[in-house]
Amino acid sequence: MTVRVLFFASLKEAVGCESLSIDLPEQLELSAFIDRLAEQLGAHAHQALTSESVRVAVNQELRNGPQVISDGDEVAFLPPVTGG
Amino acid sequence: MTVRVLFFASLKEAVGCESLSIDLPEQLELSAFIDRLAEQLGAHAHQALTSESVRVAVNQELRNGPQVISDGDEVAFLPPVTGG
Amino acid sequence: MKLEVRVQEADFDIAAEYSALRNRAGGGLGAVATFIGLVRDRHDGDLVSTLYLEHYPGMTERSIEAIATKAAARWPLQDVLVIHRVGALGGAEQIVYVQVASGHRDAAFAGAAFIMDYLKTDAVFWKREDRNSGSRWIESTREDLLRRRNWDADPKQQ
Amino acid sequence: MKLEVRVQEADFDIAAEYSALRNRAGGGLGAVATFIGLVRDRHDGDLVSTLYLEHYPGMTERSIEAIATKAAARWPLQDVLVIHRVGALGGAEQIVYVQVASGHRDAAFAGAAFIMDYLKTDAVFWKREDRNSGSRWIESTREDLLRRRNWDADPKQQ
Repeated sequence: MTVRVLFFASLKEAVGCESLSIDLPEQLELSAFIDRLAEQLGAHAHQALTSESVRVAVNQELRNGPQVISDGDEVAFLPPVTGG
Repeated sequence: MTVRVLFFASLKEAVGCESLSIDLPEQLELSAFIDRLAEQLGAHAHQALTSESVRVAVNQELRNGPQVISDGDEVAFLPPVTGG
Repeated sequence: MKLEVRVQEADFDIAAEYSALRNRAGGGLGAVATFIGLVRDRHDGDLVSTLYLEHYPGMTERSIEAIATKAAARWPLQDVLVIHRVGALGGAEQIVYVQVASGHRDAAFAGAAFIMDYLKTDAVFWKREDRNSGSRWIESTREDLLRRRNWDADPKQQ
Repeated sequence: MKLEVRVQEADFDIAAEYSALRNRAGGGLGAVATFIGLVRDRHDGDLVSTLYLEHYPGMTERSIEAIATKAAARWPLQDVLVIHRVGALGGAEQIVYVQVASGHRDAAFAGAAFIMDYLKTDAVFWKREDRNSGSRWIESTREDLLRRRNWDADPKQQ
């Protein structure tokens, strides 16, 4: 299964990547998914992506509760928005 | 002495006149001046011009207190403004 | 502060006014709030064929300048333009334009809203509505007077 | 209500937008309130050479539509247009345009001010300021958050 991942603004700079596609053997819970991402991007990415101020959108919907990442999902990591 | 007189909006229709120049032998207090105007315009004008809602501007300044009308003055009778 | 008031029969072109504002302000502009009033073609379901506005040249302009000056004393406004039309206006025609520039959006919005509220009660205009059912001079509405009184009562309202 | 949101790199032409509004509304328009935000060329006295705006295509548009829909639930709005630019913007450039049409001026003013206040806190944008002294991502100001909270606290505020 393939998942598309996006990083925005300061987070993009922190993890050193704008977007990536990742192949997973199976569905993963969000925290396990972030662990898997950090293996690829480095330990600094783990810290950045699990910061309390970072919100996660799956398929462009902000998530609050537990979240399973599945095939074809678009997962975006958003630093606090600045507004228009 | 000559005084220029203007009537606006509904008051213009009530007195049947838009503007006039009036020659006076001497300065007049406002109420005497209105009496003099009514001689020219008719009794209905007296009632219209002394209505409580009518304001008088002399040389484009609204008057509150007693007012003497003098040579060269522009006297305007204003019904309540509607605003823009 | 730059302040300009125009009372005219001719229609106005908001694009030209906004463009002139940007030219004279250079890079210092942060926020521009504008308001355009248009003649509604209906009133209580009745077709309004013409709205007729009368003014007192000189005094009317000064009554509007006084309103804009009051707004500028209350909020940091950079540039205020008020254009008001007079004469016979048909349905859908533009009647009033207020353009307020400030460094900050709340000052621009508050200034424009304040000017419109005071225009409705204090500006020296008389309006006549010519409908199917006849012609009548309009009076300020109670609503307009209350709205103006709100600004008077609460000098901190923004 | 007609609602349109555009997020684009290109500049916008307020004259064309206003003219399109008048064409589609016909004679039914009474009041149009607009707001134009421009990039200030200075911040705390420091020259801002470029403001850079990033967005999340799709999600950003929907975040703005949600704000406009909230405004339309609160006031009787006829037509709402929001244009927001993204990418690199220089000093004095236009950045945001809000155009709200209503039958009544207070609804038009309140709708436009409400949309701007929520845009400042809730719209999905990230801004970076590139100054002489370096580059930094901006955060929402405390002032902006308080201003939005005022609307939440007082549903009757107009």
